[in-house]
Order: sequence, then structure tokens, then C-alpha cells
Amino acid sequence: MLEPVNISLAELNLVTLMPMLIAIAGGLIVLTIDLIKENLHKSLYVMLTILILLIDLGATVGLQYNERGFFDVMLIDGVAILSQIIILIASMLFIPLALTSKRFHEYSYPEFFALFMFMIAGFQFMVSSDNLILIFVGLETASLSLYTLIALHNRHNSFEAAVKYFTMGALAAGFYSMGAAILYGISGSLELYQIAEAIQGRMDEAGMMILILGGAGFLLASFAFKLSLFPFHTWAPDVYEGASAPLAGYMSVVPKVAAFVVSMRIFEMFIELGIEWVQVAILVLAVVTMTIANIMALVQEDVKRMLAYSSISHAGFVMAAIALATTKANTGIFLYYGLFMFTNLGAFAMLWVSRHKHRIHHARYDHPYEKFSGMIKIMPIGAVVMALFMLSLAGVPPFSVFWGKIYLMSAAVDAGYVWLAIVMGLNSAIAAYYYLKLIVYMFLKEPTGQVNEATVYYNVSTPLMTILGFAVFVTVGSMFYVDPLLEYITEMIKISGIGFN
Amino acid sequence: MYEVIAFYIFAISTTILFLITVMSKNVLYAMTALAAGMVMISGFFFLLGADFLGVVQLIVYVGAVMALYAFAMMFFDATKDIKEKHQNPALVFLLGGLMALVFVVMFSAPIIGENVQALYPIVDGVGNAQAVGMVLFTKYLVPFEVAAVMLLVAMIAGIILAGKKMDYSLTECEVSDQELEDEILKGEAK
Amino acid sequence: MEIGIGHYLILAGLLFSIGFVGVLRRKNLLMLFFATEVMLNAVNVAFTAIGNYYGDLSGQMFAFFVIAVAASEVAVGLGLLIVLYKKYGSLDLETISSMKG
Amino acid sequence: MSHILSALVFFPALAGILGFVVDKKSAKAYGIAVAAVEFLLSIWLWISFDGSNAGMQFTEYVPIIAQFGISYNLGVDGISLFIVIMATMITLLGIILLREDTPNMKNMIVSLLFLEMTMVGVFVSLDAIVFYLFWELSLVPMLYIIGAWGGPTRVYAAVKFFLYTFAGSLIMLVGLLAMAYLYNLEAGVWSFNILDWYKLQLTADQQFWLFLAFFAGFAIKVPMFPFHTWLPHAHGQAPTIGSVILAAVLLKMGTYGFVRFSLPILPDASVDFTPFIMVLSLIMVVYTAMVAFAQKDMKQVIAYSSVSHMGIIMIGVFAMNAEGLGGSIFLMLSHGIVSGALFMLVGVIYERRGTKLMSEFGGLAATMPIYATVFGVMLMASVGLPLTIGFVGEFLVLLGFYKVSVIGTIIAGSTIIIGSIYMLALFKKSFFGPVTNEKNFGLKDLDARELTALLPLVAIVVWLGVYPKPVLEPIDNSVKKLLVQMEEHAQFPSTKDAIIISKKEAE
Amino acid sequence: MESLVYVALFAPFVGSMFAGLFFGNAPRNAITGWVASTLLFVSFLASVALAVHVVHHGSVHVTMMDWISAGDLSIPFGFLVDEVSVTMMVVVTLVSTVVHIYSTGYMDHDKSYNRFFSYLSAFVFSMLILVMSDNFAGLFIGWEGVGVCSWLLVGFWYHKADRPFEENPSISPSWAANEAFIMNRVADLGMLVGIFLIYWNIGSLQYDVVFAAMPNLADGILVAIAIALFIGAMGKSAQFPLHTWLTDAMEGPTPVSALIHAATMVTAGVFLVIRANPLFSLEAVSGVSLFIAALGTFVAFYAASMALIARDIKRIVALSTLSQLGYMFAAAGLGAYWIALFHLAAHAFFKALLFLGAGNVMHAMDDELDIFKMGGLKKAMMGSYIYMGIASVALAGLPIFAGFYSKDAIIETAFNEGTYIIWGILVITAGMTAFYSFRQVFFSFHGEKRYEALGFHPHDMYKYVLVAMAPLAILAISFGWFMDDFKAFITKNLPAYEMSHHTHHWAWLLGLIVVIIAVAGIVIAYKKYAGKGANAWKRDEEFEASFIYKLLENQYYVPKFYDEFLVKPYTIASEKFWAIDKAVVDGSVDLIAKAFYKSGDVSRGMQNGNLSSYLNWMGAGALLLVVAAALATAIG
Repeated sequence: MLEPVNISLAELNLVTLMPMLIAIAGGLIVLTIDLIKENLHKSLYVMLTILILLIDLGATVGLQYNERGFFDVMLIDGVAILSQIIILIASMLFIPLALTSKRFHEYSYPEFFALFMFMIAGFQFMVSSDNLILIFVGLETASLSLYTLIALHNRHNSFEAAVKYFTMGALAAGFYSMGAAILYGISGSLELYQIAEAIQGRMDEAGMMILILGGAGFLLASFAFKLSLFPFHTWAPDVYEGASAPLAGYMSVVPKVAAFVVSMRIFEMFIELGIEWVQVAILVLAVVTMTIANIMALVQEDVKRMLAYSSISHAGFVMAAIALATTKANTGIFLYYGLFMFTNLGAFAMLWVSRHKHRIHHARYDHPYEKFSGMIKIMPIGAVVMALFMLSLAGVPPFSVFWGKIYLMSAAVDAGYVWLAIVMGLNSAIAAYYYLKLIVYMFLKEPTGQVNEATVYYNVSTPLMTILGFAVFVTVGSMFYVDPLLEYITEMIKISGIGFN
Repeated sequence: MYEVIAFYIFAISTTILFLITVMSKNVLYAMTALAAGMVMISGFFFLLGADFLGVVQLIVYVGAVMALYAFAMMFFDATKDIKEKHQNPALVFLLGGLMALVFVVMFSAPIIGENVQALYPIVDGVGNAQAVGMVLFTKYLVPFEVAAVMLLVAMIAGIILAGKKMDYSLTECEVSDQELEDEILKGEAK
Repeated sequence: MEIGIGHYLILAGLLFSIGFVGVLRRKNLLMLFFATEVMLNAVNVAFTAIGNYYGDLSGQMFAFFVIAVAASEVAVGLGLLIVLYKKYGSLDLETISSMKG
Repeated sequence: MSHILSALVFFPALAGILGFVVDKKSAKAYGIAVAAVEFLLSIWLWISFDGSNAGMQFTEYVPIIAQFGISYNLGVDGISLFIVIMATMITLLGIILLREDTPNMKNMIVSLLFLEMTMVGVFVSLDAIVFYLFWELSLVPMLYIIGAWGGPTRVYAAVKFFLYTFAGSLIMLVGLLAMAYLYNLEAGVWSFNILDWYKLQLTADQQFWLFLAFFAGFAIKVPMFPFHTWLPHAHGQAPTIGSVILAAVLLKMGTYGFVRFSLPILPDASVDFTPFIMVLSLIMVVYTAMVAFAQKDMKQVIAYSSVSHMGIIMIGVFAMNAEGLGGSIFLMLSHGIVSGALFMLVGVIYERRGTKLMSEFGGLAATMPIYATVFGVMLMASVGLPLTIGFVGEFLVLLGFYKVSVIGTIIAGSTIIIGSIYMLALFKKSFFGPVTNEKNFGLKDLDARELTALLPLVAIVVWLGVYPKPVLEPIDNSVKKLLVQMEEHAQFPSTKDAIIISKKEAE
Repeated sequence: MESLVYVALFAPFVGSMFAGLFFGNAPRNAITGWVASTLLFVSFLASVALAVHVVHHGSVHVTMMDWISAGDLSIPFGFLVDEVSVTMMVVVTLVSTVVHIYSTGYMDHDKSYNRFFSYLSAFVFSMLILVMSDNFAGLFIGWEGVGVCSWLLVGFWYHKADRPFEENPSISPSWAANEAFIMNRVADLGMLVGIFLIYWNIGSLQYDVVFAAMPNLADGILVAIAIALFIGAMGKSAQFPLHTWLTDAMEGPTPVSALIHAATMVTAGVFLVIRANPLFSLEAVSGVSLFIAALGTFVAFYAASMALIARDIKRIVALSTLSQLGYMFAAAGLGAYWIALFHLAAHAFFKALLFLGAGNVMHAMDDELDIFKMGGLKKAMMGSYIYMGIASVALAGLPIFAGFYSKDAIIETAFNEGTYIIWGILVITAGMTAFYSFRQVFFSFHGEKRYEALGFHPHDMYKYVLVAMAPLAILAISFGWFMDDFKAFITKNLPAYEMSHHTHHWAWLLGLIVVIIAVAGIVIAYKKYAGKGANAWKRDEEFEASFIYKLLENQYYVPKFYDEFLVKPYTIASEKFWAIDKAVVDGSVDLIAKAFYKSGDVSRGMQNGNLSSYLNWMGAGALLLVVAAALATAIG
């Protein structure tokens, strides 16, 4: 007979579940409201979502550091809190983009907002656990929601994008579970800290290394997919193109942050165990990714697609930090994404503002470069704002991404990888070209006949303007808050104890 | 001894069935083979003492999933043979073969460690379902609940994606916004 | 002759490889989904076998959740498939390639 | 007024932002007013500057990212003071020279004011990251100026300018980060303060690689051979004001970088690299001067001549003695003023004729005598005639470099020959001979606007040629201090030998 | 006395600036000429006063202000008025004053009258800086200053178009101006190197410090300094091979040629050698000095030989200048600095006179230069004829006239030094000098009136101009008489070169030889060119076709050589470098950019929109990772 389990609620530490429960509850509330009264305006749901996420954020910030809960399934360390904060802030910033002056299909569903919150809950679970099962389930919850959200945009491209993303995601899920199986075989456990201990104990056994590396390889493949590293990145451009601009911008930040946190937990474990192969593999992937994505971005004709490649490249850039596995590098990851988030928010919001239902400039693309031609002459402020975002993405100081960039490069230098820093630098130079291309179109070309205030500011509304203004403010003023931000992140990373000192 | 025989029977039959799934040109054959293969997989579960899992496999996979596929197939009219253009079939098999080879090499190593302690040991005399229930509702309660959310998500997704409202698109419209909105509102009113 | 863990794992590996081949070569979305199911099933076998040999339930648990995930994926996947089919009138991957470059 | 440097840096930027509000028609007047105030501020800086103090003055310090050692740290010494003044002056005169009918005048003024901020910022920042910040930011307005008001292939030129410089400076950034890291290893705290870095002792190996990293950034900006090819494109396409500022100020950032970073931080490597720099510089001097001779376009002649002159500045920087280094800093000023003026002059004729091809002209001296005279004065300053500003720096540089290499000096000295060859050829082709092209009859001579912009430059050319002391003295003080620092800081006896602060001392 | 120094120095500057005020297209303003001339006269008076002062009280040294100080280098604007410089000042200001006054007449009809005086006075100012400076840098200021003024003045008629070399060997004023400037710059580089050498070895550029420290320096350094400085001198004084600019410089207005390219600027090189006599008289640099003498002798002969057949009236005078500069260098090289200076002064007077006379002829002949087209002008222009005659006699070195004393002393020096080859060549050259100078006189003033056929109506210069030329004529005659006084005065500063007893003994014979040869030259010239009617000169087609004639006419093909082997290769190399710059240097940058772009285009292929191939990529990637993992373990 099994003995009954006696466990007190206090021991369960249910509070660790609070943030996710809030998000899930939020989703259910939205569904319930819809059941009670149909055809409510999207603004209600948007505001409701923001409020719920705000409460969620409060709960997250209020969490105790380094707590485990619920039979050690939950792990609330600094990284978990940090990443949840980023995820929540990003969600709160991107969701108001639903409030366009024109109606778009997905926002006519209350379910959109419910799925959105379930997705956030999924990500939150994913980052606040070191149990392979919970990570898997959280990841899948989030991913499935995300596929749906993409498809809800409801046009050819969005379905195609969702299907591509979905199918490749399924393959990645296969890789993930195979990798997990191998690690389970080695360690008899699905908890990362126990796996680490087991590997440490068994590393010297004959024939063990191939299993360790094989397991790491499969896991790397699956996360490389999530992080869109070469050659697992092929979904990203198509999905960005097919998804609506807010969602695309969202995808370039939130799922990546979540995946980075998990990668950090998994791969830095290997690296800390002294398994160099993982480090080399990640470095190779990172370098190849940033380079290939950059050169492919060079030849894009569509701004959104270019931004897709650019965010692949940025992901490669940040991935290098995982290989470095130092506190500074880990700090850099969050700093980078924390800052990148605002700039990307701005850039995609600009695209969203200028989004049309008809493709008037190009047969296929929504945002071809020509669309912004000569913008400075017609809408100087819009052009300057967009240019600011582009410069920030290119890493021109003192705009936000620059600080993340130098911090990561500095981390590479500190870890003795000067060549990596140089590669990063040169890649930034290549990248500058395609950001510049948009600036060239906006500032240096003459307006085409089809560009005018109405076509560019097609979708504009007060909330969108507010978001844009906020993004500009944060991008330009980054200099003034980087210091406290950095301090906070460093402290959190140190608490988590991930990475070498 | 019967375990050996059973293993080989299951092994050979799953391999063949899955190969059919992967190679067949006919969707119906492929699906049938997949369903049969899954049944055979459940055999392994029983062999390995995971009775509960075996049952779940049968019910969920063979019962639910395959039923879903079957419904879907009716929608797609998949009775015809599908045409697939393979640019370089050899390469695909080469990759697959290589993958298999790596697995063989990898799993030839003694994976099971003597010192590894089972965290959630299978206790003699306790039924598998009972044991599984015990773990599932203690240790894995959170994942279980998340899985519930996941299924909810899947359900909502399935409903709205396949729903009638998706037939009109507010995003990609040939007619003007206003007309379309009116039309949709009318449709909803009905 | 004893059936050891190695047998199960190698079998799982082979089945995974079969699924892998399927994923690589299938050009029809539905068939593609089948292949991914094969892969997940193979992993389940591996998990159960390892769990059995450790005398540990975690393996079964993982397999259990894999099944759950697979089921959810099918639901979402088929939903997507249906809308896609409505738009494109085909499940052939060759035709669903409007976005490229 | 302890915040005069901050005022100097941010006043134009602030004015630039407010400039968006100003009406289009009044934009130029606004620009002149702001630039004039800025210029007066810089003059005030000079007045309150203590010429006998060789160290940093008016320093300001506000931490930006304390734990990473980045701070807003400004200061000015004899080396940077005059470059700042030159930058503000050239901006003012450049704006004055702008035509009233320039399209999008407001945007031009705003970008110029932003550019002015970055230019001043580069020269007064004492923090490597803040330096880098202004350094990179300076590209943006310039990109716009070249790209929006330039010639037919302006976009290509502007993008090339941006990317080339950007690529180099990113490698420099890696060097800066490595520097900070090494400082952290040594001192235990992070710092990007250049003055802190001066105290750091680095191994030969570290110095070697850091020098190369800095070199990548600075050499492209200078631009040193063979990284100079963006320059002819940029100048060829840029509007007059763009060329003026580019040649006068932006190029100086590169050489200033060498003076501020490479030399004092990496003294041993700097000495070791001297032959390498010398060879490149000599190629720059001779080769580009010859290329300049082959040009058909007046502006390209001056563009290439800029490269050639920058070569002279470079060897002066690496002369490792007070004469050469001081001379090269003076030459930065003089080249700024002279090439700025020459570009303005080319702009003047371009406005009238819409072409810069020398073959289109001839006999301009007869139709536009005042123009020809001003051009002649600048030409003579450009070829280094004594009692013009051009001579002082060139003489000192060659004098100083003589100690490093006799042959090198003779080759570099050939600049006075080949420099006069291309400049005189230009002058002859455009200004001498009969007026053959009908379009050149009745060209208007310089008008009041153009004279207002050019005459101050002429005055300075003569004034500083005859009496350079007020400028040269503070420069000399700071240069000597720099050299003393270098010598104390150098690790190898060979380096100490190569650095000559005072000949009397060395004997 | 200080104020006098400044008056002497700045009066021309003020004149220049004043003339400069009426600049541009301002109409001709007679005042400018007179103001400039008056101020120069003031400067001349001040110079004379200074000379008197120097005679009685020794040299004056003033320091106006600091110029450049950096590192250890400290260069002041300092002016030294000693015997040497005051001599130069007097000569320069005197000749300049005359030339200025002359110019008021000569340039009367030129529309750039004001500009001319501005330049001309500026030149005098520069020249005064050159001679008065108390340090090498100051000397260099003047050195370059006169170079620029020469450029401006040679190219004064810049509006003239280029003509082919065959038609006009100087091509055009602007071309000649550029040539002069650039060629001088070649030499200036040498001068600069000399200055650097001095600075780094002595630590100062002040004459007194430098010359005091000279004897302590190593021989090699001294030789290097001497060579470098002499290269500088070669350019300004148009010594072979940097001589071609001088004849081309005749494109400038004639007063300019008189002042700059005869009397003053071109003697700057000689002045430098004289000024640096403590260096050149050192034992260690005797080789260099001998070379200077040898080169001077060579140039004297070389230039004279070309003058024998030249047709261009100004060219003849220019070549004679070149030749006389050779004499001066010969003297200086042989250590007879005061004689060199004496010849310099004498030459300044008679050569300026000669040029101004030639200018009168040109003025009369509407700028016609070809002596073949002149003849019999004596009647029409008696004044000019007399002046030209006096100047030519002085140049030819006939007794009583200035040239006799100075030139004879030089030839004597060559004999005295035992350098008989130099002596011999100089003697022969003296004969050639007499021949060509009188050839020119006879051609233009005697013989048939060839101009009539060409429709010229010659008339002489304004009277006042002719009067103004009188001082020069007087000095051309009488300057030699003061040789001993001059020697006594100047040798306070310069080494007193004395002839040995042996030479002294034979001095009368040496003088006689020179005179005989000179007279012979004159007689030949008279026979050949002064005849009328049946004796009238005829063109000798046969001779003109001969190789010698061609060689001389083409200036020994040196300009051709420069054109072929310097100018053209330089131009071609420049073009090639430009092509390389575009194709290779810039091309490689573009290539990198294009390579990135192209590879972007290529790698775009993987993004073909087909999910199946995406899956293949992904599968291959995963497989690659796993295989790499397996291999990594296999390898270790």
C-alpha cells in the first residue's frame, strides 16, 4: 500500500504559483465575460488584460528569491523573477497595440485575450521551473496559444505562418523529449539540479560522454528552434511576415526571453560541468546565426521581414552569452532584452501604425521599403522616430540597444573571447546597413506618389501614439536608467547562482 | 521467454507499421498503420509494467487522436493517393540512417547507472494506476494542471480556428471595411 | 536471451529515426503530422523503458505528458489544417509557400 | 561657470530640438544665431582657459553607469580646446554660407546643430564610452546631410561613409572594452575614464592588439591609406557645408583619437608601430597627392589633398616629440580652416555654375577677382606658405618627424612640391588662361554672404600664420605633459628613448 | 635705429597693402604707383641711413616678437642689419625704387595697374625679410615669400592662353609661374632639410648660435647641412639642373624680370651661401664649396652658350643673368664671399638697367620680343640705346665699368685658387658674354630697320622714366670704383679674401686677357650684326639647321627632358594611381560589401518558403549537432 502523503500547505509554498494562477484566472475571467455578454468592445479586454497583468507583475515582484515550491517543481530564483518581469512588461506594452483605429480580425475574439494570458502563464511556468516536464508543458501551452494567435490574424500568410511554426515546433518538441529521455536515462531524474549531480558523478564512465553530448545536442536543437538559431531559424522570417506586427514584435522578445532562461538553466549547467563541446556548439551556432541572418537581412525588400532577420541576428548575438556562461554575460542577456524590448516595441508599433488592409505598395509585402520613401518630407516626426528605433537597433549610442550590446561585448572580452567581441562588432556593422537602408528610404529618397500622411498613419490612434511615445522616451533616455537596471539584474543573477562568476 | 517473443513481435510490427505510415502514398493506409502501430506501442507499455500508460495510450491516441484524424480526413477527401515530389529521396534516407546509426551507437553504451536511486520508486504490490495517481497528484500536480490549461487552449484553438467566423476576414478584405463589418454583424445577429 | 534496456532504447531510436525520415520526406501536411506522432511515440517507449529499469515513475509521467501534449497539438494542428485548407485548397507543402526569401 | 563644457555640448542639441518649431523661412537666421552663441561660448571657454595649465580644465563628472565605470566626464586641455573652437567656428561660418534657397533648410539647420553637439562632444569627453557615443552619433547627421543634399550618387556615398566608419569604430569599441577590462583586472574597479587609463601599465602584447583595435577606428576616420576611399565619394557627393565640416572637423576626430588614446595609453606599441604608421602615412602623402593631381573635379582635388595632408598630421602625431606632436595638432587646426575654406570656395563656384569640373572653367581670375584672391590665399595656405597658417604646423611636423626618420621626412616633405603641383594645376586650369567658356562671362563675384563666411577664415589664416603663439602655447604645454606622461608610463627603455620631450633634457 | 629697421622693412609692405586696397576690378589708380614708389624710396633712404649707421656703429639686431615656439624650438621675428644684409637692403631697395618708378610708366596702360604695384611691393617686402632675418626660419619666410610674389608676377598676365612648346618655350605666363614655383619648391625641400639638420644638431636656428656651434659638429653633418642649404640656393638662383624656370619666367612683365629675375630674388641663393659663409668656409665642407664653384662655372658657360643664339630679347638677358649667377657662385664657392657679394651688387645695377632697357624696346615694339624683327632703333630711342649700351659694356666687363671690377676679381680668384680649369672657362665665358650682349644691342639698335616692314612705330619711354633709370646707369658705370671701400666695409663681417702675391703680380695680365677677349667678342658681334645695307645681317639657314644650333635653341633639350621624363611620367603615374585607387583600393572595399550582399542573395535560397525544406534544414541541423556530439566523443 502506498502511504498517504501528508504535506502542509505552507510546505507547498503555493505563493510561488501565484503569478501564473493570476494569468490563468485572467484568461478564464475573459472567457466568462464573453459567455455572459457577447460583442463587447476590444478595449475592454485590452484594459482588463493590462490590469490582470499588472496584478500578475505585482505578484511576481513580490516573490521571495530562491524559493522552491510544490514538491520542488517550482523554482523561483532571480532569473525566474527577472524574466517574468520582462515577459509581463512586454505583454503589457504590446497588448495595447490592439487598439488600432481600424479593426483587425484577431481582436474581434475575446478568446484572443484569453489565449494571450494562457500563453503568458505558459511562459511563466516555463521560466520558473527546473523540472523538464513542467518546462515542456509550459512551453507547449505557450506555443500552442501562440500558434493560434498568429493564425487568428486570419489571412493567407498568417495561416501559412502558423502552420510552419506549428510543424517545426512539433519537430522541436520531438527533439526536446528525446533529449530529455536521454538525460533521464543518465540520471534517473527530470530535475535539472539532480541531473547535474548525476552527470557530475557519471561523467567519467565509459561511453557516458556520448550520451551526455547526444542529450545536450537534442536539447540544443529544440531550443535553437525556439531561439531561431541557424539552421533552425527558417520559420522566423515567414512567421514574422505572416503574423500581425504587434505579435511579431512580441515574438521577438517574449518567447525568446523564456527560451533563453531555460537555455541558461540547461546549457550553462553543462558548461559549468566542464563539458566544452556544448560551449563550442553554442558559440558556433551563435556566430553563424548572427552572420547568416545579417547577410540575409541585407537583401530583404520588406521592413518587417528585415526586422525578422534582424531579431534572428540579435538572438544569435545574445546566444553567445550563454556560451560564455558568466554572471556578466547572463546579466547582459537580460539587459539586452530588457532594452531591446522597448526599441522593438517602437519599431513594430511604427509598422503597425502604417499597416493597411490592402497592399498598395507591393504585391506581396505589407511594409516594403518604398512605403517609407521620403517620409521625412511629409511626416518629419514619424521619420525621426522610426530612425531612432533603427539607430538603436543598429547599436548606435546612446540609444537603448547600444548599452546591451556593449555589455555583452564586454562580457565576451572579459571571458577571454576577444575574437567573439570582434565578430559581434563586425556583425553590428553589417547590420547597420539594413537598418540604414530604411533610414535612407525615409530621409534620402523622394516620396513616391502613394506615400502621404493618410497612408502611413493609417492605423493610428491615441493608444498607439502613447505607446510609440513611450518607446521613444525609453529608447532615447536609456542612459539614465541603465545603471539601476543593471544593478538590479546583476543582483538577481547573482542570487540565482547561474554561471561562472 | 515470452517477454522476448512479445518484444520482438511488437518491435517488428511497430517498425513495419510506422514505416508504412511514413512511406505510404495513401493517407488512409498511413493512418491505419499509425493507429495499429500505436496499439503495438501500448504493448510495450504493458510489457514494461506501465499499465496505466498503456491504457491511456489506447484511449487517447488510438481512441481520440486517431478519431480526430479520421474526421479531418473526411474533410480533406484523402482517399486519393497523394502526390509528393521528392527532390533527393536518397539524402533523406541517408539522414535518417545516420540518425539511426547515432542512436545505435549512443544506446549501445550502458545507460543505466548502478548508483542512481529511483526518486519515485515503483513499489511492489501497488497497482500501477494507483502509483501513477499518487505521483501525478502530488509531485506532478502543477504540470497536470498546466496540461489542463493546455488542453483548454487546444480546445479553444480548435473551436475558433475551425469556426465559421474565420471565413470572413477583417484583416484581408476585398470589400471596404464598413460593408464587411455590417455583414459580419448581420451574420452574428442571425 | 534477456531483453535489456538497450533493446528498448535502440528500438526507440529506430522508431524515432523512422519518424524523422517521415518528417523530412513528407510533403503533405497531414502525413507530416503522422510522422511527428511517430517520433513522440518512440520517445514514450524510451521513457517508459528507462523508468522501468530504474524502477522509477518519472519516466511514465513524462510519457503521460507527452501524450497530453500530442493530443493538444493534434487539436490545434487540425484546426490550423482546416483553415489552411479552406484558404489554399490543398495540403501540399509546395503550394503553401507564398512567403519566401 | 563650471558647467561651460556641458553647455557647449548640449546647447546646440537643445537648440536643434527647439529648432523644429522655428518657421522654415527663419531657420537660417535661427541657425546663425545659435551657432554664433555657441561660438561665443567657445571663445569664452578660451578666455577662461588657463593657458599655463597643461592638464584638463573645466572637468565635469557625473556617473552614468556606476558599476560599469561609465561616467559623463568632460574636460578640455590645450590639445582639444582649439579644435572645439574651430568646430564651432566652422559650423557658424558654414551656416552663414548656406544659400537661402537650400531645400528643407530647417532640417539642414537642425542636423547641423546636432552635428555640432557631437563634434564638440567628441573633443571634450574624457570617458571612452561618452567619446564613442559622440563619435558614432556624429555619423548620423552627416549621413543625412550628405544623403539628402548631395549629388547624384549621394546615397551610395553617404552609406559608404557611414558603414565604413561604423565598422572601424566597432572594432575600436572592442578595444575600449578590452581596455576597461584590463583596467578592472589591475585596479579592481571598472573605469572608462581616459585619464585613469593613462596610469595603466600594459604588456607589449596587450598593447599591440589594443593599438590595432584603436587603429581600426581611428585610421578609417582619418582616413589613412588604404582606408581612405570613402572620402572622395563623401566629398564628391556632399553639399558644400557637409564637405566643409567633414574635412574641417570630422577627420580630425581620427587624429585626435590617436593623440588622446593610442599615444598615452599605449606608448610602447605606439613607438613600435611608428614605422608602420610612417609607411602608410607616406603613401598617403605621396600617393594621394598624385591622385589629386589626376582629378578632373575641383572638389575631388581638395578631397584627395585632404587625405594627403592628413598623412602629414599622422606622421606628426607619431614623431614622439613636442615639436612634431604640437605641430600636428596645430596642423589639424590649420587644415581644418584651410580645407574648410577651400571647400566653401568650391561650393561658391558650384552654386554659380552647377559644375565643379575644372575643364568647365578657366580665366576665373579675370571674372571673379575677389574670389580668385581668396582662393589664392587659401591655396597658398594649403601648400604651406610661411606666414600663413599652413606653414606653422607643416614645418613643425616635418621638423619633429626628422628625428624619427630622415628619409621619411624627405618623402613627407615632398608634399611641399607635389602639394603645390596639384594645387597650382588646379588654380591654373580654373583661374588662369583666357575665359573660354561663355558661361563664365559675367559670373558674379563673391557677395556679402560669402564674404562674411570667408573673410574671417582669411583673417585667421594670416593671423595664425604670423602670430600662432596664443594657440601654439597651450597646445605645446599640453603636448609636453602628454609626452611626459607617455615617457613615465612607457615600460621599455627603447620607448623612453624614442620619446623626446625636450632635447636639452635628453642630452 | 630700431625704428629705421622697421621703416625700411615695412614701408614696402604698407605700399603693397595700399595698392591692394584698389584691388579687384577697381579702375587703374595712378596714386597706387606713386605711393608705392614713394614708400620704397623711404625704405631706400632708411636702408642708406642704416648702412651709415652700420659703418659707424656696427650691426643692429632687433627682435620684433615670437613667431613659432613649440617644444624646444623658438623662432622669433628677429632682424639683423649687419654689413651683409645692409648691402643687400640698399641694393634691393634702390633697384626696387627705380623699377617701381619705371613701372608707373611701363604699366601705364595695363588694366591691372594697381594689382601690379601691390605684388611688386609685396615682393620687396619679402625680399627684405629674406635678407634681414636673423635666423634660418625667417630667411625661409622671405625665401618662400619672394617665391610667391614671383609666382604672382610671372603669372601677372594670367589671362594669356597656353601655346605649344614649339611656338613659345614658356607656354604661357601662368605655366611659367607654376613651373617657377614648383621648381623652387624642390629646392626649398632641400633647404627645409638643412634647417631640420641644423635644428636637431644645434637646437636653434639663430644665425649667431648656429654659426658659433658649427665648428663643433661632425664633418658628415656639416657636409649634409651644406649640401641641403645649397640645394635650396640652387633653386632660387636657378642653378643647373633647376634653371629652366628662369628663362620661362620672362613671361612676366619686364620690370618684374628686372627686379626679381635679375637684380634681387635670383641672387638669394648667392646671398644664402654668403650668409652661411662660416659653414661653407669650414675645412670639412671644402668639397661642397668646390662643387659650388664648379657648378657655378658650368652654369656660367652653359647659360652663355645658349645666349649666343637666342632670339628673344628677354631670354638673352635672362640667360646672361643665369651666367652671371654662375660667376657669383664660382666666387662664393672659392671662398671669395665679399667678391661674390660685390658682383651681386654690381650685377644688380647693370642687369636691372639692361632689363629696363629691354623693356623700353619691348614697349616701343608693342611687346615684340624677337630681335630678328628689330634693328636700327637707335634713332627712335636714343635714351634707351645709351642705357642699354652702358649696361652691356658693364656686363661685358670693359674697364672702368662696374662689371669689369667685379668680374675680373672673380676670374682672378679662380686663378688664385689654382683652379685653372674654372679660370679658363670663366675667361672664355667672359668673351661669350661680351659677344651676346652686344649682339643684342646691335641687333636691336643698329643695322637695318627691319621693324618698318612689320609696321611698328617705335617711340621711346616717358622722359621721367628715363630719368629715373639714371641712378642705375650711374652705378653701372661707377660702382666698381668703390671696390676698395666696399671691401673695407664688408670684410668686417665676411672673410677678407686676399689674392696671393703671385696672383697680384700677374693681375694686370689676367685683366688684360679678359678685356681682350671681351673686346674681341664685341668686335665680332659688331661685324656680324651692326652692318647696314650690303653688310646687313642675313639669316644663316645652314647654321640654323646645324646640330649645335638646335641643341642651343632647345636649351640642350633639358626642358624636353623634363617634359618627357618627369612631367609626363608624373602625369601618367597620377592617372594610373587614380585608376588603381578606384579599381583596387576602393574596389576591394566595394567587393567586400558586394560579397556580403551576394552571399545574402545566395543564402536567401534556403528560405524558399517550402516548409518541407525548412524541416530538412532543421533536421539536418539537429543531426549535425548529434553527429558532432558523437564524433566529439569518438575523438575525445
